[in-house]
Amino acid sequence: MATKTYLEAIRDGIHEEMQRDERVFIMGEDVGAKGGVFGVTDGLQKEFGELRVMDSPLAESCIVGVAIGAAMNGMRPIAEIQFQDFIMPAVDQIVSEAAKIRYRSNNDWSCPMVIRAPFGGGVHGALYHSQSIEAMFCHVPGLRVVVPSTPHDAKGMIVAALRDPDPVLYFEHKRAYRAIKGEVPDGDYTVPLGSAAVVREGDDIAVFSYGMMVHTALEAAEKLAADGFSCEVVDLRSLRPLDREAIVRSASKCGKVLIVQEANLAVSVASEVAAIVAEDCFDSLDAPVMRLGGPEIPAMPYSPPLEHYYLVTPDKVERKLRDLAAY
Amino acid sequence: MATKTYLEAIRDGIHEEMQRDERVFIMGEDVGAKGGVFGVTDGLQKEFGELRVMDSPLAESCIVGVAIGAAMNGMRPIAEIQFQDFIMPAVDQIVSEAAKIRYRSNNDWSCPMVIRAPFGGGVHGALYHSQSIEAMFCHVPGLRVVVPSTPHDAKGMIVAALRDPDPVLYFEHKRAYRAIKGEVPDGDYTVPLGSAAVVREGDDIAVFSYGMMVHTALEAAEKLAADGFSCEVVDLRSLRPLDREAIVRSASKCGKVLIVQEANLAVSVASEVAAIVAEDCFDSLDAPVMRLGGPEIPAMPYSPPLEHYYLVTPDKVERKLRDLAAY
Amino acid sequence: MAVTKTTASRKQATLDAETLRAMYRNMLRSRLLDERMWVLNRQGRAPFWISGIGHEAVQVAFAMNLRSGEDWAAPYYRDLALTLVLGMTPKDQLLSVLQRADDPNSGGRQMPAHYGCRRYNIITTGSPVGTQLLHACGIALAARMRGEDTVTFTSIGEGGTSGGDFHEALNFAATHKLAVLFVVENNGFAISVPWEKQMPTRDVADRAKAYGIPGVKVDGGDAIACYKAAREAVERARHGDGPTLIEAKVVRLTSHSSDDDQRRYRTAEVIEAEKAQDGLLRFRAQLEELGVLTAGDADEMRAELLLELDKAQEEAEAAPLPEPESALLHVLAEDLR
Amino acid sequence: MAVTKTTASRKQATLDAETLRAMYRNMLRSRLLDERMWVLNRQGRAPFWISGIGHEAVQVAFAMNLRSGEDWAAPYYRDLALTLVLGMTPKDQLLSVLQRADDPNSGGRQMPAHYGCRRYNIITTGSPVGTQLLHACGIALAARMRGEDTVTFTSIGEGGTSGGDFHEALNFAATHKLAVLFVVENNGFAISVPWEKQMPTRDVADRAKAYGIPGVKVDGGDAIACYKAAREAVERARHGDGPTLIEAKVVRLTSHSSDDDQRRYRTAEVIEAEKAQDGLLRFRAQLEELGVLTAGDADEMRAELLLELDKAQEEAEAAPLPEPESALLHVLAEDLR
Ligand SMILES: Cc1ncc(C[n+]2csc(CCOP(=O)(O)OP(=O)(O)O)c2C)c(N)n1
Ligand SMILES: Cc1ncc(C[n+]2csc(CCOP(=O)(O)OP(=O)(O)O)c2C)c(N)n1
Ligand SMILES: [Mg+2]
Ligand SMILES: [Mg+2]
Repeated sequence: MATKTYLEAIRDGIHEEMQRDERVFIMGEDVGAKGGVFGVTDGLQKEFGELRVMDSPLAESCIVGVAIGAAMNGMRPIAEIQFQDFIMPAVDQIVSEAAKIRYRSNNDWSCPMVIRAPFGGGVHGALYHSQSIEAMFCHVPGLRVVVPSTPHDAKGMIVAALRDPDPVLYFEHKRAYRAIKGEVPDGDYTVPLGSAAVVREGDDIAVFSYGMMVHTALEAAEKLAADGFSCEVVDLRSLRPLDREAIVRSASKCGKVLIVQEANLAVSVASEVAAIVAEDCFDSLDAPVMRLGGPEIPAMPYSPPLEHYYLVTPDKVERKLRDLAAY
Repeated sequence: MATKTYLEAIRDGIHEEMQRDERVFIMGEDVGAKGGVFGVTDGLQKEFGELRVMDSPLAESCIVGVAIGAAMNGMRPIAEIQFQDFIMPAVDQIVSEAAKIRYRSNNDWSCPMVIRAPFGGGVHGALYHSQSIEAMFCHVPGLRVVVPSTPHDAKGMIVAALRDPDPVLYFEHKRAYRAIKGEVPDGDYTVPLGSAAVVREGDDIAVFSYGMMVHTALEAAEKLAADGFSCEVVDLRSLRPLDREAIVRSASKCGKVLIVQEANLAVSVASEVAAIVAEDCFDSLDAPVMRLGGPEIPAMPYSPPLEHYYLVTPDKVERKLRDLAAY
Repeated sequence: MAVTKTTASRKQATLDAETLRAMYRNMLRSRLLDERMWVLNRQGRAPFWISGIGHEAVQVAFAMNLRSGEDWAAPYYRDLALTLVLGMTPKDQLLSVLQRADDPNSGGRQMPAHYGCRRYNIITTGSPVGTQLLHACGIALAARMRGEDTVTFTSIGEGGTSGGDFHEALNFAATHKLAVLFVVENNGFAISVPWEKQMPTRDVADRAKAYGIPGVKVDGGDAIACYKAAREAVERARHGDGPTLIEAKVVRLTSHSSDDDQRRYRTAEVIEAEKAQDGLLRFRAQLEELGVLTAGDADEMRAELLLELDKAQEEAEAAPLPEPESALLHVLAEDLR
Repeated sequence: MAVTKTTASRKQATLDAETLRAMYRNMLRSRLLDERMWVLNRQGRAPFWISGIGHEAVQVAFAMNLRSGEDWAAPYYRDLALTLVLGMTPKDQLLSVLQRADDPNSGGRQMPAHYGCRRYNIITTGSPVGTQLLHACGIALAARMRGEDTVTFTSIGEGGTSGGDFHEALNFAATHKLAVLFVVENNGFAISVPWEKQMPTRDVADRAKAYGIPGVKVDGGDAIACYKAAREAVERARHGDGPTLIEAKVVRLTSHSSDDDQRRYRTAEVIEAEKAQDGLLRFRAQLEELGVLTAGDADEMRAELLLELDKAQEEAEAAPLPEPESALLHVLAEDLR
């Protein structure tokens, strides 16, 4: 076991899987000599060559569409989208094609591929390099959507995604890349897709979150612990499908629920978690379900006062938790 | 007042607004001589000419992107997408551009336009002519999303949409086109965007729905009335923004809530309505929130047994209502 | 790089009688099946049909130049004839049009004419126009990575060439010299929209110039010219010389689909006049003239094919519909619900 | 239809000294501001900058041929020089780079170089590459509907020409003969990806052939050639003869942006060699040779522009940041929250 950054863990997972499985290749803008705009694919082209680490044209529909074709012809492509914000031109290929290939062919064809993209803000990325728009894909049957929050999960889940027989959207929080470090086992392991993880046990309030916000939630939970309130923090990890059992278990146990995400709330992952709780935990709830997320504005602005206003900070989480505790 | 179909009401609204306002024009596939694949624009090209009722190339990004540019240069375009299923290639223009134009320019620019598309199933449309994917857009700040369910609202809301200063997605249920008839006032009127309507008053269960499903819910409510249970049926009409006050009012009054939609449930409009109820109606709830929607499959299949299996029918709604009534 | 026009005469010599007869038979087989689909639709037994009538020659030409099960196809909805030559059967397609569980394309989940069959490397196709062109590039890229000499056929109508994926696919295939055959079946209409409202130049083959690849224009009603154009393009791709854009000028001898009525946007005279361009009739006349086919041969062929078709229809009609709950299957491999 | 090459010599005669000096001044003004942005970035006062250094000539050429406030522009992020000629000021752009509330482009909401200003008909631009080309078509269509003779400028890098919107826009503009000027600033790189991996032909101007419109290739380091190419294309558009695709071969004399380090993917020699192609240096030498500008004139101009710049920076730095809660404003007209 070594301590690694979130970014290194992703790279390690890709690297090892490319060594193990010749079918794995990467395609995306600047993934080659530059190693990606964040450095995730740094060094891979040197090792695996220009075909397996391919700089694509600036055309996201092309990146995903070509990956789909290659997947149908036996490969295991990684389609890298430079920023989640720029996945939009590929939505048709993702939602109309990748998500429906197994179903529409009645299981004759499948589409095993991974689409990676960095998301999230707090890095002076402004309106188009800060978004969290995973909710749009979490509605779509036929897709898996995952977001690791630790280096351990980042590696285990990228490997699991590459071995999964269906299309997986793997979103990486760009602030986590270098800020989050942790123990990463050497060698081969996977973290199952579709399962949440309790990252802190507690009895009073269940906090559901994903991505960078898990760390924010943990920070806030720590503060409440000092005052004798114990929060159970659940890292959703898989956003489609959600781990319904894990959600119901922690919500029922605690009786109070806070959902924290960076994205705006309307019709989002937080909505679905709240709905699951409202459906399945009626008898155990001691307080209204609460949600905390970004404001209902088109995206995170650039200027520091505006960007900071947007962000879900440990303070804001703490305030919500205290409201809930006091209920 | 005359009795008209839902389709005629939409056409009337467009027709009258085109007569009143020279800036309004329509662009889309087959909107001209053919009058659209369902006949919504029938006769309009003859009256307004080829520029104001323009057959576009088969390119949805083009249709929406051109409309955005025209809107910025003073026009009031209607971009018609032939089926909601085919809106995907235009998602970048809708989500990255139209939705963010006012915000990103700090109110210097705006994008007053309407994107119309038929949605929904039960017409042998199979996987790509039956979808209900409005949820993807309901997450996106900067957009309005509306779905009328009656001819009265269809006309009043298309006119309101055309006079709204921001981009409006106006989704039409294709089964309603000819199946739903109703009174439509002559001449000029609007139905405000952003407001829900109580279409049946009741005290026991609040049923929230939109589009064709409002009629399905009403049918089921009628059956329960025979047994002495009174359902309040709320037509959401505006899916972004949701009319939070109306939702809370009816849910609090009844204490029991069923949400009915044709779309699959995960991360959908139904999720958000459930979340609002879970947040704001904790003290008045007498039962778990219930949701009824399409199954979590990529889309509605073609073969009749499969299509029928997908559909949310009055029977299914009735069963859910009885479960809730018995709780 | 120039747009080349291939004429029938130049290549007649190179096709033997057997090939010519097989070609005719393939076209006729598709036509008869296609006509049967319309009958089923008009009888109310098939809610939808979208036809390949008038488009057969170029499809048959390409399919006969592919190695079935080894080469790949990413077709579009008018490619009935192509699927039959590659190995699918009239019964397969009747199962689809009748929405039966055993439909190999989709198990009755998709509309008919949404072709797909792994056995013959025909990828699954959906309704969104144009997406398949990029899949074809990915397929060819995978073949390149494994060092295979397979080629990938993909097709689209001229209307579809206005969409972004057309451009992204040609750009990518040309940049990487991939073994993709881009076939545009240009019938002059996208449903009701005539070509003049879709694109600035009459010839889709011109679009090849943007990518520095050969753009070939061929009369899609001239079966022999189609065959030769297909053979050349397939050879070029197989030998590593990259993609070709082939435009076949075809006629859509029906309405867009069973839901459309073309009399709303075309005059009766124009519709009538196009019938004279029917490639099947022209090919038959040509073969009779060449002495490759007698009127008797042709009638016999037709009778034999009708027999096959009747039997296929009988079997398809007897096949079961899907079970309702099977709608939940195959969302993901693990059948998550 | 052919790709035409315009050379400087042919059109020198047609430009008067005043125009030439104005052109030089416009280029220099943009260059000095651009260099200042880099300084602010390196000083840690501007988190991000993306430069137009090396691209100025073609931008200035087009802007000088537009009627500011009447014609339209849908630019991209390297078009600093264009915005200045159209009427925006160094202070405007400094307000943006310093994220101030009064930034006219976006009120500090967007990264710098996301230009937009209604007063000068410069539409708001976001980050997604390529979308603006379709907006330009819509703007031109609206002008056509109202019978106006305005033209619309739009620009993009060569990398952006691989995307679907490029194709859809050229196809639409050409089909309807819209008054749009499509300017591609080809610097040979999309961030780190060289043109050979983006596209199959060296010249983006070739793409015009797919649409039957003029494709013009011009040396983007030759200011006079750019001016002439711009004037011709603008005249063509204004007279109803439709769109032109103009490719300016430019050099990106900086890394892609302040977040990039081009030494990761380009050798020091190549980077050094490109400096010789700097259009600003070449233009100055040319003007001195033509006797239009003396070394003294040039230095005076520089001093005067630096003065303007210092004052602008001072004012911009004194301007307030936005109020935090103002982040909620202007989502919709009614400020729905
Ligand atoms: C992305 C998308 N938009 C719209 C449609 C609806 N549609 C189906 S076929 C068609 C016309 C296609 O015309 P063309 O490409 O010329 O092919 P043809 O039918 O003439 O062979 C349209 C608009 C679709 N299937 N996909
Ligand atoms: C749709 C989209 N994908 C990716 C990006 C990230 N990106 C920004 S600029 C750029 C390269 C652009 O290259 P080019 O078009 O040649 O313009 P240049 O910067 O060279 O002037 C990329 C990939 C983006 N902004 N938008
Ligand atoms: Mg066609
Ligand atoms: Mg470039």
